[in-house]
Parts: sequence; structure tokens; C-alpha cells
Amino acid sequence: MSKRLFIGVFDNEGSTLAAVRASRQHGFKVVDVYAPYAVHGVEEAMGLAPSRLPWFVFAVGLLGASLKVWFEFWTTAVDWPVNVGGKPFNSLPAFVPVTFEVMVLFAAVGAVLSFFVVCRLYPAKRAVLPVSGVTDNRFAVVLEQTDSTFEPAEVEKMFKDLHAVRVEEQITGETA
Amino acid sequence: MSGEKKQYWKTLAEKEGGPEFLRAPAEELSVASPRQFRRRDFMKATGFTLGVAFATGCSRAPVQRALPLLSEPEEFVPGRSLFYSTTCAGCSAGCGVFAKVRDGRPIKLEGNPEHPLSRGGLCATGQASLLGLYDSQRLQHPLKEGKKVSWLEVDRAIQAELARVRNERGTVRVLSGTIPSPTFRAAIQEFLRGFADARHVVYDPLSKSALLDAHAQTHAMRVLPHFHFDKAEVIVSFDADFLGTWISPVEYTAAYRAGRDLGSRHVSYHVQFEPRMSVAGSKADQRFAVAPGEMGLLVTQLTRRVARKAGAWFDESEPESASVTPAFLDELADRLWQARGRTLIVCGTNDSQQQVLTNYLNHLLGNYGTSIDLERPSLQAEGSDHELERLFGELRDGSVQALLIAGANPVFDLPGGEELGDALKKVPLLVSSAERIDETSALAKYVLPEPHYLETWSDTEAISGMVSLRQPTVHPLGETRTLVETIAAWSGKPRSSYDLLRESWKAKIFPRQKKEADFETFWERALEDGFAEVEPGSARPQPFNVRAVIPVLHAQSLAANSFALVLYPTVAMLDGHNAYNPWLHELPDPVTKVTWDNCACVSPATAGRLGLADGDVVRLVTSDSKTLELPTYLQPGQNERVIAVALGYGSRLSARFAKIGPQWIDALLSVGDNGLVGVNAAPLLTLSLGALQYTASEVTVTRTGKQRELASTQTHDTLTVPKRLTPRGSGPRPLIQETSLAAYRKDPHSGVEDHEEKEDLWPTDHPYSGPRWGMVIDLNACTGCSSCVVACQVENNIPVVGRDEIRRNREMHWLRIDRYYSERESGQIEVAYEPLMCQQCENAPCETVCPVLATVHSEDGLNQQVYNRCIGTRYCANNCPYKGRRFNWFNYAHDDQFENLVLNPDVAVRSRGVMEKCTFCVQRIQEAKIEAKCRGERVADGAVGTACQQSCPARAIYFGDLNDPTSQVSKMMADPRRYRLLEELNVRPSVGYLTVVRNRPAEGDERSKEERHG
Amino acid sequence: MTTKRPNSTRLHQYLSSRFLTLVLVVALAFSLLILVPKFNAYAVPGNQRGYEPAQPIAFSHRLHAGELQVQCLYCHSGAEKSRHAGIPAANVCMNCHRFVSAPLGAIRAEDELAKKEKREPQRVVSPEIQKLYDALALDDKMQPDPSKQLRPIAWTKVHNLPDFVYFDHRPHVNAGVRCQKCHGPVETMERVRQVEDLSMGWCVNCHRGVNRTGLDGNGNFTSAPAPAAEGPTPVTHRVYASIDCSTCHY
Amino acid sequence: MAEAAIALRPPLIDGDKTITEVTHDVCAPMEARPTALWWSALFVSSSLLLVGAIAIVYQISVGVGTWGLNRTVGWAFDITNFVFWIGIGHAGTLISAILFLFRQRWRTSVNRAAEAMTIFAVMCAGIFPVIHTGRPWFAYWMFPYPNTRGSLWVNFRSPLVWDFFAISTYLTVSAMFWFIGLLPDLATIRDRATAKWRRKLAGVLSLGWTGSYRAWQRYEVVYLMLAGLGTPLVISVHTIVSWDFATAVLPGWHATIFPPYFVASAIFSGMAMVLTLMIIARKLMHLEDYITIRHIERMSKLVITTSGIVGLAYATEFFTALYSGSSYEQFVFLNRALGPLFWGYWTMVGCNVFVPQLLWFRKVRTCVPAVFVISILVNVGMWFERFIIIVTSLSRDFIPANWFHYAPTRIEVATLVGTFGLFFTLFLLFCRFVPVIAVAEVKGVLKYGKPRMESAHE
Repeated sequence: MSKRLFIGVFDNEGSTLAAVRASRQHGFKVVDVYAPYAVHGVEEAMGLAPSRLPWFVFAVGLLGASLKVWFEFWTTAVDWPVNVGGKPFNSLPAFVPVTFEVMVLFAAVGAVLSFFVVCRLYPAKRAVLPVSGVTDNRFAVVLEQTDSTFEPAEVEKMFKDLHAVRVEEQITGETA
Repeated sequence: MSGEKKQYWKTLAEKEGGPEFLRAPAEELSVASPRQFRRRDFMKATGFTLGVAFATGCSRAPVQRALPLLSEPEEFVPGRSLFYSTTCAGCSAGCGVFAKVRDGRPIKLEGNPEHPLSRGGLCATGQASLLGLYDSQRLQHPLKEGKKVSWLEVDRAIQAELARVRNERGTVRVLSGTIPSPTFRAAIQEFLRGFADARHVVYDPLSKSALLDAHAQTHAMRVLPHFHFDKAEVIVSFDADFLGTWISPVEYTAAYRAGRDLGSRHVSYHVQFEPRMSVAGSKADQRFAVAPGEMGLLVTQLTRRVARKAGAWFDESEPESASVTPAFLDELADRLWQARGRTLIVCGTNDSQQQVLTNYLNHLLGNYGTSIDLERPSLQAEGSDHELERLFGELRDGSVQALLIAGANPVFDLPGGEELGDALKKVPLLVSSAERIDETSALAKYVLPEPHYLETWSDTEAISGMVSLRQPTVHPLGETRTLVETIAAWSGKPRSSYDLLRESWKAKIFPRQKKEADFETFWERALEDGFAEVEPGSARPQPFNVRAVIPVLHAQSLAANSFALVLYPTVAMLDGHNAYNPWLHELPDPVTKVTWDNCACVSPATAGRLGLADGDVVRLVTSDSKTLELPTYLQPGQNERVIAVALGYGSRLSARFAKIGPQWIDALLSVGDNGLVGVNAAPLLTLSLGALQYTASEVTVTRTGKQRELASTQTHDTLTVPKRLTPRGSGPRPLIQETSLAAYRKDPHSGVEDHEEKEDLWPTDHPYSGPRWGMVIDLNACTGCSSCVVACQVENNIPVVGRDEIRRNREMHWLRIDRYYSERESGQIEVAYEPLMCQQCENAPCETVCPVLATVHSEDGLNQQVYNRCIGTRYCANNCPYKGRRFNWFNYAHDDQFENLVLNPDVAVRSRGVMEKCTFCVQRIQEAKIEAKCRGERVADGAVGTACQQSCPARAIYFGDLNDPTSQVSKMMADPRRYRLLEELNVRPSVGYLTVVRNRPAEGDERSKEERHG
Repeated sequence: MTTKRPNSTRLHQYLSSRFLTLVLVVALAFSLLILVPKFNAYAVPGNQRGYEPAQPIAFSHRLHAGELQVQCLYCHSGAEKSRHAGIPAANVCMNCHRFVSAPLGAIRAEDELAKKEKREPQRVVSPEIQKLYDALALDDKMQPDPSKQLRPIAWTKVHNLPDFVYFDHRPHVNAGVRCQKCHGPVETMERVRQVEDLSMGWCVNCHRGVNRTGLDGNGNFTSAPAPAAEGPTPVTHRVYASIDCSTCHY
Repeated sequence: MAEAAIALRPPLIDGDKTITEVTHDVCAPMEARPTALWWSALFVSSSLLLVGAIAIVYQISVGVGTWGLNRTVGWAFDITNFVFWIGIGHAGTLISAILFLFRQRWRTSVNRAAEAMTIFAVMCAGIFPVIHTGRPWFAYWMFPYPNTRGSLWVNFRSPLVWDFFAISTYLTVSAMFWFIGLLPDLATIRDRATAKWRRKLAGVLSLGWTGSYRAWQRYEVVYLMLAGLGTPLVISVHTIVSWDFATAVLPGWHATIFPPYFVASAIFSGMAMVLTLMIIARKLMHLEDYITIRHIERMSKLVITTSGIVGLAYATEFFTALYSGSSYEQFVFLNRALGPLFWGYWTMVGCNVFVPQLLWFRKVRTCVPAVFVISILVNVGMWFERFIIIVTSLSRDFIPANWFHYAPTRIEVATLVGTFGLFFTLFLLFCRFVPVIAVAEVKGVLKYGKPRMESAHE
């Protein structure tokens, strides 16, 4: 099914924020907001749920660490115990540094990859911008027409009041 | 998704471009593709396929062939070593050796423990003599005027010329070094018999002539006495380096060590008077740096004191006082008299007057018959410088028709080599029998290639009555022939050296013994033992002739700023006939630690006065204006008026070493400006008063301003760190721990630093249940002779790296001998030697830091080094407190295929970039373990011997299983004298050292005082 | 025109890359064809498993060790007293082949023929064994022939180890390890083939196994009494296979 | 009061920019033709790189013997350079991670370059552990992988293995950190680029970033995460590097003070290097408005602080040696100050402790050339610090008979020069093709278009 989108284009973060707040008060569905940089307070304004990434990263890091400890113990004490400088086969203290490094590696890589996955970012992906310039100096608030109560003129007016640069309307065949 | 999908666009350009982009291909295809494809894309494709080709190509190892023998001898098993007992010919001392032969090639020489003289020891020269066999520049066939010819040809030609000489009743001379082989001597006599005027002239480049002459005067028999250092409680040596280079060092070292056994009641007291620091001097309890001009005076003074006590005749005129305090001489004379009959005086100078006085001393002290044996004299040196002088005369006036030079190199090692060379050119028939083309054989009309002693049958009578055999251990590698065979061939009855030897033994040796009735059994036994003891020669000494004694009353005084020159042999080079041997050039001199050079040794004080530093090239000018240019070396403990220069260097045999060692942009040659290793000092010798003079007075020293950095393996040489940098209150580092005999007798543990075993942080996971290898080194016994260093090099395929690499402190010897000086209050310089190899630490710091487990601990306590696993981070070497590890900085040359035959097949040849080190000769340990295992026993004590231990003449090294309480090494580990290096680090080395014990009765040695009174 | 330029270059790339992929695909297929059999022959480079070189004499282990039941140690006698098992010297072969010069069948056939033709059966020598006689420079009377010259037989080594590995047959043979354990069923091989990969891991794991479960894998920890024992009578003793580095590397 | 707040805190960026201007200011120089200055700089640095490459090829084909090392001194230039470069590499992560966590928003205009520097420095450092081995082609044995040797693993007790993991982790993480920060800017470039190749390239690399807020939200979280992980990482890396020495038995190496000491000196040298590069970059790319005097001042202050820590470490080393009562320890430090390498030691003290003291004066801090010179001197000093630590301890350890001196060969010098070549080549290329300033972040700290009340408390 096709969708009807209204895009308010702004040129500063102040009015963008205001626009988002306003649209939510009017009960419009804010599909997304596009900005050239991370504007503070938009997530609250949009009412996005806090990211669960930290927990995931924590888990991955833990996994990495425990795998490494096990591996080091297994290789030096179980699989082929060798007498190195009279040290015991299982010299745990000596295993700490590598374990730590591997933990960090797992956590970091995990974080980044999951970020890419969740945001569906991949090389040579074709960027679809609502309006040109949102990576430069434009801010865009995208609203979707959900039901018949949705009144385009009203939307237009609301944006204009918040000194939108312009307002566009787009029909898309994509199922968002 | 639905087909008509709305397109977003960013810029107008793209909007335009879009459809065109879609349209484009159809048009361009035809024109574009071929040209486009042809270029680098093609390369890409081929590159890929090439890669595949490699992947498939490199999967097979090269094909290896195996050629078994066609018919295998009984005892021969591929991969097993056989040991043949034979006799070393590195010098004329004639030590007994076992030749280790693997798959038909000798790969190692081991001392024969049964041999009554060498007692299992073998010196550096002896160890290295093996390489001579595989020397690719050895003569392989006879030469006539420098051209290769057949033996038949040579024999015919020479026989013809000899016949002519015989008919013309011309004079024939044979010139040779000392020939200890009775068979050979006989053969030469046989050869000379035919001629009207024929004589065999014998000379020693390191002449003992005066010593023999002296006995001719005093005992009416010109012999070299046989000295028994083990029977002497007081040893006084006047410039005789009997532990390093004098007559028979291995035998003397063994005896000397026996005489200094701390267990026995008497520990010999050794006093040395010498101008320079010799090996023997470095071991002396009392040592005085005496100018050579004063030596005679000293002997006289000592003699006069002893004579007084003996109430014997001595010239009454008072000699002037020498530099040594009368008090000390009195005390010494005292002790000599106390121990009379149990003392020994030796004199190393080639001055018959001094030798006669020495004989008189020995006579007064009743040493003849006890510590000196004239009944069974030594035949290790019998050269006569008188004879030599006569021959020179004859040569000069060209009266010699035929001269046969047997293995000697007079042009190189005698004074006036040049003139001699010219004189030799005048000899119509000059034949030289030599192993290599040296200075002399280069002049000879005919050169007869001598085989290496491991290729042929021969014998040696080092001590009258002590005959040892030499048997071939390998099929001759060239068309060589012993002179004995050659002479036989000339005489018209050609026989093999085997037959000739047996003949002469049947005729001469066999009758001199009673034990065996049957010759064959006698021969077999002798062949198995490597030697036979028979009746000595018949000559009997006459009673001492006092009239020969003439005291020396005055010291030769030196002009103000001139010096006395002392020419001395080094342990490695001796008279220089080994100059072809890279192992010996690379061997650090025991005292100076210099390699690949000889140098002008001066005392630090003198150097300070002349403003000389190590490496400054100086010009020495003698009174007869002969000159020599060499780099300076500051030698502590040397007399201030003496310049000492080593003989045996600058031989043309060493020309080959120019490019030895790795060659890269910054590499320097291993030879000097003369294209040779070192410079020949022999021209500065003088042949006067019927003796070769090894000292010259009135030598002036001038600096040339040139520099030549010496390749010395030890730059810092004191026990203490530089004064300026010594932290307050910290004494010398306890690396050498020593005590005096007195203190030792009171408390054997004296002088040893105590360290309580630290508590371990770790739980111990490593019980050493099986054997646990360990080593103990007796620093008191070690003389620093360095035979272990070469033994290790031979056994473990250690490469020769050349002068430049050593200069960069990159020598590869796994075993080094640290030489430490320390100064006594009296100003005397004390020396201590410390052999240092990998200490096989139980808590090895090197192991923990290796990232790839290339060095780890074995279950029998070895610190293993896995060459093929090592990636060469050098972290282990950095973390080794003993610096016992060696790194392969380059791919060290093993490209002389012929020389590679000497490589030990049981030890891997290490590649570039790999760390290596001593592992207690693990290949030998493995062999012993496997043998024991096959018999289902545990390795017996003594079944494994490391190369260094085996070859040590002083038996200073003990090795074995520390877990076996009965083993000798664990007994030694328990010795109260035992300490470990850097014990405070708690790395727990498996190598222990035994303290140095100095016998200093003068310094309040109660026990010895008792002896004196009692 | 001006707008076309860039496009056309892009087109070249596009085209050439397609062309290239085509070439590469072909190359890949081709190379896999070469590689695959090799790869399953030896998993890693240097692995010689399956190596089966031709030998100068077509000596059949199947015949000698298999049918005729000749003991391994009869020819490879070094195995129990030296590091190398050794390839027998020609004179060892001659112990039998002085008399046996050809397969029995061939000789019988000749005898039959001779009987028929009423003549002395002449000597039959198989071409392979003739090589042996040639090597020893023997004439057909089996006497050394001075005119010929001795030529040692250049066998091709099948089981090769790197120079830095010191394998020793003695402890293995004397502990009673069967030759087949490492060399495979040689007695069934016409021409000897390398059966095991002889990798370090293969050695080490066998040593580990022996220490865990004994020689034959069922807790037999005592080795056979050593055959090559001099001196004191051999005691059967617990088998222990060390995995120290210096067991093989020095 | 809002006014007052603003007045109190000077702006982070000069010239009251709009976000449009920011984009333009940063991107314009990239899109313009490179200047002659840039070309000549690139020529110099790349030819240095070539020299180094030749030296390394020669060294690897002939042997480590072409270096001045010997059986006493097994490490010298190689490991010195390694530690030196790793040290340099620390400032980047410090600025981007630690300062980020401390909400030091002035970092925004320097962090991009600093992170780039980190990556390049770590690359330079990474060369040495490999080429210093005798058989570099086997260096991969340091990594534990299943193999046909009965699976012979690695020695996890060896600091070199720790190094291996630390360095590789550090390189990966800081690269990712850098790239994540770069993502929005790549999008910006993509969308304003006119040259096709640049658009295509940026298009591929920007992973289709649109600036959608759903992405921005997670982006912020990930960035915070990486910062949080990077901070302990950066500390651990140099701690581990210091353990290469601290776990050894050598006097002068075997010291518990090493980890903090090394970390401090790393940050010290890193900061100095950042200063050097910043001053170069702001001249080269005309970014005076973004990298302001105030930035330079702030970093100068960090330099003094760390210099103080380093100075303290030097003093402490002497004290512990004295206090330990071990004559070996005491000797080592006497030997450093008075021994054959005294000049090196005093260069180090001079450059690291005395020279930076000048930065106490505001006049010096605000004088760009002065700061530039000082920052370079500090790096010289820091190189000598590593050299002295490594060489003096090795060349004169327990047994005097082992003592030997060390002198570098031309090959070694060339290799060091080469790494500098590599470093600056990479940095110059970076200046050309990547926004030197984190555009998105700078936009965030502008006062432009912010409701007053917010800009007041930032």
C-alpha cells in the first residue's frame, strides 16, 4: 500500500525540536526526524525508547572474556602442559592481560556490528534522503498521514508557524 | 514490492544522468571491450593463475636419494659412531685421542682417558686439528715447479736427481721440526745413509734448544727431561708457560691439577717470574712481572740462597739486587729447602746459562729422580739451534746440493726468512713435504703432499718408552703419501705405511718389552689402547757437572726510553702451522681475549706514559732496525719495560680468511692491510749464541697515528664496576668467589656467599622424577686454556663468524671463559677464569618471555632451545642475566662443501634469525638415554659427558644426574666450596661453581708455617 | 559530447570488469580442477602422505615381507641398533639372491623346456635381479667381474623428515612398536607408499596415547624385552614416550 | 543571565559560524586543488617513506645483523621506535574517549585529527615487532591457531603475546571509533560532492547514512560505548607495553612503577604530537577559527601536567633504586646519569621535564611557534626516554664481562626515518581526503540556532 508523507524542512535545531513537540501534541505520527548532527532532546520529543545496545555489548564482552580465559587455561594446562620457566601450568595471573584485551575487542566489535545491523547500514547502501541537505544544513520532520482526521493544510500551517523553510508532500509505494 | 516505485533524487545532475546511465552500454560495448580488456586486467587474470600455479607447485618436497653400501663391513652400522684410538699430531706433545667416526668420516676428537700423559685431556689446538682433514686448500697431489704431476713422475725425477747428488758426493740435508715418530726418524736415517755428506737437522720454531744443551753440559746427555708437576709441592717457574704452550701443556696441566688437589695433604705452591702474563702465570699463587734482562739474575740469587742452605759450592761474588724483594726470595728459598726433593724449578727462556743454573737448583734440591725424570726423558722437543746455525751457513754459501724439508716452514717461522728464502732458491734440489703450500713449500721445486694424521698409519714416542700409535680413521681424501712411504719408494722397495710401521715396531719397539711374547697380541693391544709402554732408551745421565755453572751477576740494563721485546707463542697459534684453521683464529686468547690478530701488549702504566690506547697502531723498531707495526693492547700484569708480541701470525695460510663471515654493506675484512691475519713477528727473532733469542732489548716504540680496533671478546675485565659508577657501600660483584688455602683449611665454606633458598610464590607443578642434569665447574682447577671452547664448537656445529662480527660482540661460542683481573695490595695482578655457558636455570627467565614456546624446560631439567620454532625476538637473550644465548644475526657460511664434512650429524645447523645456546650437549644425553632405555636401565653416572667436560685437561668440569645422590656431580654440588652465579635472582641455575683457593703461605697460612717448623 | 566522456569511461570499467570476472571464473574452475586432488592428498603443504616414488629396482615388499614372510629387521637391521633403520646393503640381498635369480615359475618353465629339448637348462635371471648383479659387478658365474665397475643402487627415500627432526628407530623398535604402526601395511605394498603424514602432531599424539593407554591402546605399559641388549639382562619396564621438545629437536 | 553565562564561557569556535559555513569551511579545502605546500610536503614525506622501505627490504633479506645490535644489546632502535610510536598513538584515543567522557566539548575540533594520528602511529609502531624478529615470515606463530604440530599453542605468559593482542585490539578499536565518528561527515561529503569518484567513494563508505534520528540515537549510544571501552583500553595497552620490560629481570626494567610511568609518558608524547600536527593542519587547511588559540592553550596545559607526572616518575625511579639497597639497581641509574649514555639521559630530562615548564607562562602558551617548538622537543625527549630505558639496562647488566656498547647502523636510522615518512604521508593524505574537523560534532557545539536557555548550560 502506498503512503502519504508530509515533510517539514527547517534550518535550525531550535525550530526542529519545537516542530517535533508540536506535531506530537497535535497527535500526528512522527515517522522520523532527519538532522545533520545529533540534536539533543529529540529522542524525548519523539518519544523513542532508550536503546538496549549497552546490555548486548555487556553480554558480548563477558562472552569474549570467558572464552579467552577458558582457551588460555585449556591450551596451557590441559591440551599441552609445558614447563615454562618453572611456572605452574595454569598461571592464571599471566592470563589476565590478554583476557582483558579480548573482552574489549569483542565488546567493541559487537557494539559496532550490532549498530550497523540494527540501523541496516552496509557498504554502498543507497542513501534515501527525504529532502536534500539533511546531511548539511537542513533539518526534516517527516509526518505520515495515518487516518482521515489527518488534515494536510493544518500540518502545513503548523510547520509554517515554526518557520519551516518549506513543506513537501510525497507519496511512496514503499512499506516503511 | 510494487513495480512502479517512486524515485527520489538528490541533485538535478543525477536526475539527468540517471536514464542516460542506463542507456549507455549498448553503444559502447563494441569499441570499448577489447582494448579495455587487453591491458592490466589481463595481468590480473594471469597473476591469479600464477598464484594457483605456485599453490600447486610448492606442495612436494625435493626427492631424496639413499645409497646403501654394496657390501657392509661387520661393525659398520649407518648412523652409529665408532671410536678409534689414535694419537694427536696438533703439536709434538703426542696426546692420546679417540677419533669419533660417523658413517666413515671423523667428526670429533676426544681425549683418551687411559693415556698416561694426557689423561683424557685435549688442548684447543688438538681439538681443532680435526678441521685440517677437511681443509679444501690442502694439497691433493704432488707438485713439480708448481704444476700438478703424478707420484710416479715425481719419484722418477727426484730419484734421478738424488742419484746425481750421490754420485757427485754432494751434501744432502733434511730439515724438519722435532719428529717424535721413531719409525719416521729411522726412515730418514735410512734415507740419508746412502749419501757421503748427509745430516738431519732438527729445529723447533719454539726452541727448547738451550734446555737440552744445558743438560748436555750438566748431565752429559742432550735430552729434554720429563717433568712431573704432580710430584712437586713447590713449583718455581722462570718464564715457562707450562700450562699454556710450553712443551706438553695438556700433560702438565693434568699433573699440575693433581698436585693442587685440595683433598690431599699438600697443595702445591706455585711461584712464577715472567715478563708478560702467561696462562701459567695467571694461575700462580705468587707472580712477579720481571724484565727478561733480569731473569738470569733472579735465578742466580735464588740459587745462591739455596746453595747456602745446601752448603754447596757457589760463586761467592755478590750479584746486584733484583726487583723482587730479598725477603720474598729468602722465604721462597726457605720453603724450597723445606720441601727439597718435592719441588720443581722450570725455566722457559732459551738461554743455556740460565738453564744450567736452573738444573743446578734442581740438583741442589734433589729434584732429579723425583720430580724430574732423566731416565725416561721427553722426546717432545729435540731441536738444536747450533745445527740450525750451521745449516744456515751452508745454505748461505750454497754448498747444499739437496735439501728435503719435512713438514717445516723455516721461511715463515725463523728469523731472516727473506735471506733464507733466497738461500733456498740456490739449492739445486729443494724438496718439501707439506700438507699445504706455505712460505717454504712455495719455493720448493718438488712439493710432496703429506696426508693428514687421521688418514694414515704412524707412531709417536713422546716420552722415551711411551710409544703411541696412530691409525687411519678415514679413506685418504687426496693423492697424499707419507714421507715414510715416499722414502721407501725412493729406496726402491715401496710399501704401505701400515707395513712400514709394523716392520719397525716388530724390529724396534716389540723387543723393548717383556709383557707380550707374541708380536700380534702386542700389536693388537697397542692398537686398541692407542699406546704401549716399553723400556726407555739406553742413554744414562752422568752425575751433575758443577763446573758448567756460571752465575749471572748483572741484569741487562735498558736504555732510558727503550723497551724489551718479548716474542711468545699463543695457545691457539703456537708456531703458526695452524694458521689455516679458522676455529683457532676465532678462539679468544685465554689471557688477552683477542681474536683474529696479534698485537703489541703493553702494561697499562706504560701505555699511559706513551699515551697509547687499545687499538692504536704502533711501530716497533729493534736495535738492528727491524720494524713491526701492530695495534696496541693494554695488558695488566705485564712488566712496564716489556712489549710482548705473539708469534705464529701473518702466515700466508691465513690469506684465505679475508672474506670469512657474513658480507654486507658495513662488513669489514677479517684480515689486515697485509691481506693476512696479524703480522709475522718471527723476523724479529735472532739466532745468536747458538740459540734462538725470543727477547730483544733496546726496542723503541712510536705511534703511527693509525687505528685498528681489536676484535676482543671481553672489553670490561675487572670484578668491579667503574669507580665513578659504583654505588656507595657496594663491593665487587660476587661473580668470582675465592678464599685462601688457610681459610679453606679452617672452614671449607669460607669465601662463599650464602643465599637462603627463597620461598616460591608458585605451587610447583614440576617434580623432576627422572634424571636431572647438572654441572659443577671447579674454578680452582680451571686454567682458562680454552680447549673446552673449541671442543664445544666442534661438537655443536658452531659457525665461525669472522673478525668483524666479533668486533661487534657477536661471537657464537656457546661456552665462553670470562677472565677477571683484580689487583692485590702488593700491586700484583690476580687472574680468575670463569667458564660460562647457559646455566640451565630451573626458573629460567628466558622461557617465560618467549612468545612461541621455542625455549622451554624439559622433564630432566634442561633448558631446551627449539631452533626450528624460534622466530628470533631476542627477548630471551635480553632477559638472560648470564647472557648465555647466541643469536644467528646472519646466515653464517656453511658453503664450503668439503669443510661441511666435519659437521656433527647429530646437531642441527641453525639458520639465520634463530637463537641458539648450550644445552649440555643434549644430543649426547639423548643418545645415552636411548641406549639405556633399550637396555631397560637408567642412565649410569658417567655415561654422558659433555664435549667441554670431556676435553678439559684439568678435569675442572663435572657433569651428571643431580637426582642420583651417588653421582660425582651431586657430590660436587654438595661441596662446601660450591656457589651459584647471581643466586639472589633465584633463577636456580643447574650449574655450580667451586671457589678459587689461593695458596698464600706468606700471608699467614698457619698450616704451612707448621709445615715449615715441623 | 562533453557529458558523454565520463559515462563512456565508466562503461569501460563496467565492461572490462565483467570480462575480467568471466576470465577469473574460468581460471578458478580450472585451478580447482588442479588443486582439489592435491588438497585431499595432503591437507597442508609439506605433508607427503601418499608419496609413492618409483624405485631403481622394482623391489616388491608384498612379495618379500608379505608372501615370503621375511622379517623387517632381517633387511632393516639398523632399526634396533641405530637411529636409521637403514636400507640393506647389496650383500644382504645376495644372501638369498646368490641362489634365487628369478621367480620359481620362470625357472621351472625353463627346466621343462630344457627337458623337452634335451639340453642343459640355462640360467634364468629376472631383469630386476639382474640390476642387483650389475650393481655388484658380477658376471653370470656370480663371480666379481673386473671389467664391470661397482655401482651403488640409488634408492629413493620414501619417508623423509625435515633436517631439524631427530627421529630414532631404536627406542621404538625396542619398546615393541610394530613397524606397521608408522609405515603402514608395507607387507601388502608392491611399491612402498607413505601412509601416515609424519607431521609433528601425528608423532606427539601417538606419544600421548602411549602414555595414556599403553602401547597397543589397551593398557599394556610394559615394553618387549629389548632384543639388542648388551651387558645386564634386560628388564621389562614401563613404556614412557616423552613429549619433550629435545626428544626430537636439537 | 543567559547573556552572562555566554559571556563567561568563550565560544568553542570563533567567528560565530552557521552550520552551512561549517560544512563549507571544512569541505571546501578538500574539494579545492591541493596547494603547492601540500604537494611539496607529500613529496618529502613519501621519499622518506621510500628510504625506510628500502632499508627494511634490505634488512629482511640480509638479516637482523644489519642493525647495530649484539649479543648483549638485543633490542635498541627497533623496540625504542615501537614504544615511541605506540606512545604517540595514545593521545588520539585519550582526546576522543577520555575527554568525551569528561564532556570536554572543546575536543570536537581536534579529535578527528587526533584519532587519525592514533591510527597512523599504531601502524608505524606495528611494523617494528614484526621486522625486529629474526624470521619475520614466521611472525604469525605468535598467534594461537590450531596446527599440525599436535597443536602447539603460544606462551600466554610472554608479554610479547600480550603485546600482540593489545596492539591488534587497539588498532581495531581505534579504527572503528574513528570510522564511526566519520560516518555522518562521509554522508555530508557524499551529498555535496561534485566530483563523481568522490561521490561514489563517499557513497560506498558512508553506508547509506541519512541522518535519520533513529540512527542518530543509537549512534550516540555506540559512540559512548566505544569511548567507555577505549578509555581502559588505551591505559591497558601501554601498561602491557611497559610489562615487556617490567616483567624482565634486568635492573632498570624490573620496576613496578612502569605501567603508570609509561601511560603518563605516552599521553605526554601523544599530546605533544597532537599539538605539532594541529599547528601544521590549521596552517595547511586554514582552520584557525576551529583550532583556536584556546585549543592550543588547553592542550599545552595537559602537556605541563603530564610532564610533571613524568618528571615525578624519573625521580621516583632513582629513589626506589636507592631505597631498594640492591647495588645492581643503584648502579643502573648512576650509569644512566653518568655512564656512557649520559648525554641521552640529560637530553631526555631536559626535553621532558625542564622545557615544558615554559608553558606555565600564558605568553608562551599563546605563542604558536613557541608551542610548536616545545611540542617537537618533547617528542625528541620522549624518544630518548625509551632509548635510555632499553639500551642502558641491556648494555650494562649483572655481569661486567658481558658489558658492551651499542651504536645504530644507517639501516636502523633509515628505518626510523621511514616510519616518520609513513606517518606524515598518511597524515597528509588524510588532510586531503577526509574532513580534518568532525563536522557533525562541531555543528553540535555551535551556538547557532540554539534556544538561549540551552546554550547557556553546555
